[in-house]
Amino acid sequence: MDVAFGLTALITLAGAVAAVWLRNLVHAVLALAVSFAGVAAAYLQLGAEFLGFAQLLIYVGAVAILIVFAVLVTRGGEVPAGGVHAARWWVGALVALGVFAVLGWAASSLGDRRAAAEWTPMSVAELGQSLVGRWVFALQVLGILLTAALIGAVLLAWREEGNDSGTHLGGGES
Amino acid sequence: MHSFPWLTLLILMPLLSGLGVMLWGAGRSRWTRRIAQGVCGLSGWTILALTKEVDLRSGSLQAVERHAWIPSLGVEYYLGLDGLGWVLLLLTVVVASMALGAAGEVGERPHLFDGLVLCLMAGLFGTFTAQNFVHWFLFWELSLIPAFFLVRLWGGHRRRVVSLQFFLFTLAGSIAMLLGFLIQYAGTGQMNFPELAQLAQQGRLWPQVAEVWKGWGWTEREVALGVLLAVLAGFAVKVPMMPLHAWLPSTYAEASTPVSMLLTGVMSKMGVYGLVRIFLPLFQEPLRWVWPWLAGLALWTVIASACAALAQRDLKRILAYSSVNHLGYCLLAVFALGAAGPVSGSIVHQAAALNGVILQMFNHGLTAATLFWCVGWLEKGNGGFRELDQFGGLRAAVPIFCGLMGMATFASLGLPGLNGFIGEFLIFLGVFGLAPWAAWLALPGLLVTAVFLLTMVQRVFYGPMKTTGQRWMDVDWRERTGLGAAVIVMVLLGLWPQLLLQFTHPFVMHLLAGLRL
Amino acid sequence: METWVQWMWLIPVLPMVAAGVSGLLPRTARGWSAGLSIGSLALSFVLSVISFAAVWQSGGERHLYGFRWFQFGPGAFGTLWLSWVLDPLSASMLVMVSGVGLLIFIYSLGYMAHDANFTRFFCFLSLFAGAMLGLVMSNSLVGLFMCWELVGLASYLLIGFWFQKPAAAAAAKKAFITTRVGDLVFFLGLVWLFGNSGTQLFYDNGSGCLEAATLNALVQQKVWWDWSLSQVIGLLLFAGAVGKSGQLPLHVWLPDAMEGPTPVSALIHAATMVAAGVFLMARVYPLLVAGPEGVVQPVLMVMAWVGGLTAVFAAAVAVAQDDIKRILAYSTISQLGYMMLGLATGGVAVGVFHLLTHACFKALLFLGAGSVIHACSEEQNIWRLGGLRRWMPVTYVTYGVGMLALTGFPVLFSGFWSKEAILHATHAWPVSAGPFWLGLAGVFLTAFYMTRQMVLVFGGTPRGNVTSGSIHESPPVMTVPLIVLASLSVVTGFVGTPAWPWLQGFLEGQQAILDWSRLFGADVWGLAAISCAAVFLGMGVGLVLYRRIAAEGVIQRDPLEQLPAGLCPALRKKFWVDEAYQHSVVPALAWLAYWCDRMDRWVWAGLMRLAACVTLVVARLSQNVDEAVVNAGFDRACEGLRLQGGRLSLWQNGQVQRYLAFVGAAMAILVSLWWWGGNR
Amino acid sequence: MSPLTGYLVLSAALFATGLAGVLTRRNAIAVLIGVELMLNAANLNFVAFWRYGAGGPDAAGLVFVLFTIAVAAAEAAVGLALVIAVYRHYRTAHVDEVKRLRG
Repeated sequence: MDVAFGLTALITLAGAVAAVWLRNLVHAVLALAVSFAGVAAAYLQLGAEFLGFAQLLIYVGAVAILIVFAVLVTRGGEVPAGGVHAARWWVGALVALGVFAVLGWAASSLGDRRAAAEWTPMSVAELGQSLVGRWVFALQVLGILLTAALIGAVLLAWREEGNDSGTHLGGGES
Repeated sequence: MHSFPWLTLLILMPLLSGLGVMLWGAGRSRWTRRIAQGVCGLSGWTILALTKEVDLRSGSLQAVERHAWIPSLGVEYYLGLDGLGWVLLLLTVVVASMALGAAGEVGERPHLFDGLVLCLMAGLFGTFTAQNFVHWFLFWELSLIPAFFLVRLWGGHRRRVVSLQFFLFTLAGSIAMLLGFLIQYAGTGQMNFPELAQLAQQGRLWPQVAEVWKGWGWTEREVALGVLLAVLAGFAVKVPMMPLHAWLPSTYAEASTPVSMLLTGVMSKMGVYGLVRIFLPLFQEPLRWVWPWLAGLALWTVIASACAALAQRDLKRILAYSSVNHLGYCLLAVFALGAAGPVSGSIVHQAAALNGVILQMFNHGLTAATLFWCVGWLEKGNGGFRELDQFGGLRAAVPIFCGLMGMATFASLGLPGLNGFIGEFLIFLGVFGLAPWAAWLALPGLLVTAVFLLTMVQRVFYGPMKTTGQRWMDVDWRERTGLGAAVIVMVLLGLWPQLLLQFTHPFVMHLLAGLRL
Repeated sequence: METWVQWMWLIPVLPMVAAGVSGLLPRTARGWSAGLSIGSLALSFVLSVISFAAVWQSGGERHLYGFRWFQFGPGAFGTLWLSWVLDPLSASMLVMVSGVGLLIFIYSLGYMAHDANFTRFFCFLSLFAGAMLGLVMSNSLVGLFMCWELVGLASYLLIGFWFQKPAAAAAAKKAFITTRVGDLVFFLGLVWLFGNSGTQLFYDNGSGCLEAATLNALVQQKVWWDWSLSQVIGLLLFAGAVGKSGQLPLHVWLPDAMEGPTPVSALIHAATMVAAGVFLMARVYPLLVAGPEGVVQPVLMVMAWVGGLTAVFAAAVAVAQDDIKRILAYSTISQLGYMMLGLATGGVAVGVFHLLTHACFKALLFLGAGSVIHACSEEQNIWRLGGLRRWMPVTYVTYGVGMLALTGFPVLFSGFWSKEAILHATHAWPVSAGPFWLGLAGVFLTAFYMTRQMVLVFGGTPRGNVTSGSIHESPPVMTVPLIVLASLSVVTGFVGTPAWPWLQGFLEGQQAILDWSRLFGADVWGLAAISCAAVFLGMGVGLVLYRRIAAEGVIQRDPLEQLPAGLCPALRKKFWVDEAYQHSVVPALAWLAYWCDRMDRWVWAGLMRLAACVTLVVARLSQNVDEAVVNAGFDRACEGLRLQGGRLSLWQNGQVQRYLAFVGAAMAILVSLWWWGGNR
Repeated sequence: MSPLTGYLVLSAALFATGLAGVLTRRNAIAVLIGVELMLNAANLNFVAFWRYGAGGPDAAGLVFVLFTIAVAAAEAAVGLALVIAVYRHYRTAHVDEVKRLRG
């Protein structure tokens, strides 16, 4: 338990809480980006360098920006009249607290049965080999998934253009 | 055993047609009445045809239908017919058809009335043929329900209270009887009357029953007497025996005429039937211990009801008490059978008493129903009044009616040559042989009966005509046929009692052979 | 002979059928009804005469015929036989009943000619005749009892024939109920006899209840004190006879029965029905005398005393009556007492001889009285009549014959011989001399009241509002029966004189020998002289007292009122017997009825009401418990459940977040549970 | 507190925070933010277990995280597209006003 981990954890949690708590969505997204960065730092500490950089690139670089755009499109930056939180926000908070209690209790009671003994760091090459070797099938599926998601996202955002009163959304009619 | 199910047919016919008439008969009263009468006729034909089909003269159960029902509880579907049942079946049909004939004045919901009468008939048919307690009890109670509604829906203005009285009284008696039988069942595990009678004859019934209660410190005698009282209560209410008769006068008076006919004509016979069919064979032993007390109650019934009838002013109440009086003789005869030990009694006296009881049942049913019809007719003609003082001199206005009612009255009074005499003669012959003191003490009852019946005749028919504003019209063809047929049967049975005795006598001998008196 | 007995049932059945048919005829069919009744009775009469001849031919043999009526028990005892008997007793009674009946039927044609219910009258008369004929020829006690009751019914119907009159209605009811008192005791005797001996046939070729074997068995059984069973049963049967034959103390109905039409009084309440009791006693006589030889049985003593007292009592009452029919009614009671006396002391022959002669002259007297009443526009009070001999000669003469027969005027008249026989028997009675003196007193009183009546009705001049102009002799249809009866009243006496006791011999099954010497025996005339003296004394006193009054033509006070010490009111009021009943039995019954009714209305119905109240209270209580405790708890639970359900349902609001919250919470709980459970 | 426990607790806290965001925020985008946080918490777990748990040389934990990141990117794209579509349809991006799921 060193100072570095404490700092990382603090940044990460603070960003997360701020992202959840802040009223202005744009601010919240920025806080989220901070939190992502904290997580990336934790990866680096854990010895997964590639993952840490990937995290920074994808999350802080891509996802956060994407969200900012979405906020701007939906005019989510303005604070609404009814508040940002749901009427019974405390229920959600309570449940979250409960979940945290359970998970924390589980984690703390786990103990460390294996300390970081014969741990050898892994290079990016090894990672790539295992990706195209052992996990190649999963990688293919992921590719298809990404393609499908891309097409789906485009279709969703685009088909509504000429049809404002459409009821394509969900199966709520039944 | 596997012959044609006559008795089931006989029960189902009125039951189904009755339910059908109640369900679909609304607004078709002409048809429902015809259906009801048709079913009556068909049942009557069936009953008469049974005399050819089965050998009633053998005395044992005939046309038996027996199927397991709830074997673990000893409940069976057990039907059988003998002379006693046959006579009462016939009586049921006769009285029911008379009641339907007299029911012309049932104004509202006539289809319901017809249906209820049919259902009552089915219940009575079942009661008079079932040989298993549960099976029998089912019909015993089944007949109560239509009777309750018949009293409640048609009749005088107090009918609601009165019908409830009637229902609760009878129900209380039935419950007592049920308890008695359950106690018996607990000891024997047997519900069939013939088997129980056999046990009783072998003297094993009461020891078996008492075995169950030994732990409570009760002797056989106490248990037997307790059961006797419980079962007797069920029958005594129905007959009724004093002091369990309090429901009767007001019920008979408040019920409408056809319903009174059914009540006194058939339903009161259920009690006596039970006494002969169930009480005597099963309680032959305990009866010997208590018969003087029971005979005393019967005597009280005979005398007090006759005297009470003398004090009545309402014609229907007079007849109601007269009914109690007449059935009191039946009670007396049944209880007197307990007096017969091997020394004092002779089988002829017992046979006479029992034959007399059965004849008296039929005769009283016929006569009382006729008289109630007559009184209903008088009430209708007199604008709904039936006080004794409101009549007078009717013989001048309605001679045919007076002739018919007079015959019925004298039949009720026990005049020889009419049906009432034979039954009373046989009962007195039997009772005198078995318990002379009881016959002596019952004699004034006969006298007072004559007094109140003749007073009624005198007030209604004799003397100067009392004008109440009505114009009296003599009986129409329908009433003439109905009453006339009843009177003809009275004369016929008075002159030729063998008609019924040929069936009842073998039954009586069979019953007596099974009694260890 | 044997085949003839089989057909004897026609004798009672013919009139019965006639009654049934005319009962169904419409009211206008007068001719049909009368013709049918008279025709059938005439046929019965002919058949009766043939039977009589047949039994005479065979020398008094007894012939039986019976059939099985119904079976009510095992064996011979359990079979009820009905049977009829042709013997001298039944044959002579048959002839008498059908003969007298026929005459009265014919007489009624005239008497009832103007009545609206003419057809009914003949229906009832035929019913009566049939029942009475059945009664006398019955060989079974049950059959006899049945006919006995039917006779009572016919009497009831005929007394109440003029039903609009309340008095007639009351009299009819009184007659039926009073006789029923006796009948029921009779019924008990019948049941006892039948139950004990196993047979109710009188004669049954050695096993009947009047034959030696059964009688011996009955005599052997002692019941009360020293009385044998046969005596007790005899006493019970006698009670029936007391009711029917109007003996003390059940005689009260008979005078009232005069409310019926006069032919009815003649037929039923003089000649035939009331004699049924006497006949019954004659029929069961073997039972009454059964016992040790030479001992007078107690029943006979009772009979003798009751008969004797009745004879005197009724005669005394008759003395002070004013109604012509009422006098005759009391006279009937008195004569019935004589018959009983004769039966008890002298045997069947003596009693039945008087029965037969009395039937003739009492019918004659009643029909004569009816003729008078008919002629004098329904006037029955003898003080308002008078002098009728001038306008109604036939009635006068025939009535006179009847009166002389009744008083027992010597030699020529039947009543003399039959009454002499009774007095002789009484005199010879070993037990007590009392009945003899009672009989003699009766003779004197009879002579007196008949003279009084005769003188006041026919002698002197008319009194009251009966004017001479309207009085007329009755039509031949009425007078011819009178003449026939008058001649019979004379003739019947000669078949039973001491010189030629044919009837007695016939009844007892012996050959009668004509022996004039017996007529002049000292014992005969010694006694006859005394009774003749009594007769003459009575007539003389009557003549002396009433002759002058009758001649005066004005209604006067009865000289009897000068009798000492309130005797006259006592006589007039019939010794207050009716009043005694009115103040004892009737209120007692009414009281009993009242209390039985009260018991019912208040005690039993009250108990019922009490039970109802208790039930109601319990019901209300349990209702409250139900509503306040059980129901309320349940309701509240339901309400709470519903409320919570409503609240819960709010959670299902369609918001994904809410669902997610559930999932989260559930997961947390599950995991903790699992963890917790796994760690144990 | 061992290092593994520390990372696990951090992951749990991150997850709970994300969950709280998902459950309490009205805006769909904010909800999406919460979801992203929860995903990251899961990823953190994978890596922590890879480093301190039964990892081994096959680098399964890392590969899983890579996949998850990829899927999360796709999810974010599709989710945001949905949010935009919902916004167009309902003129709101508040999830508590979208109640079509209610029966």
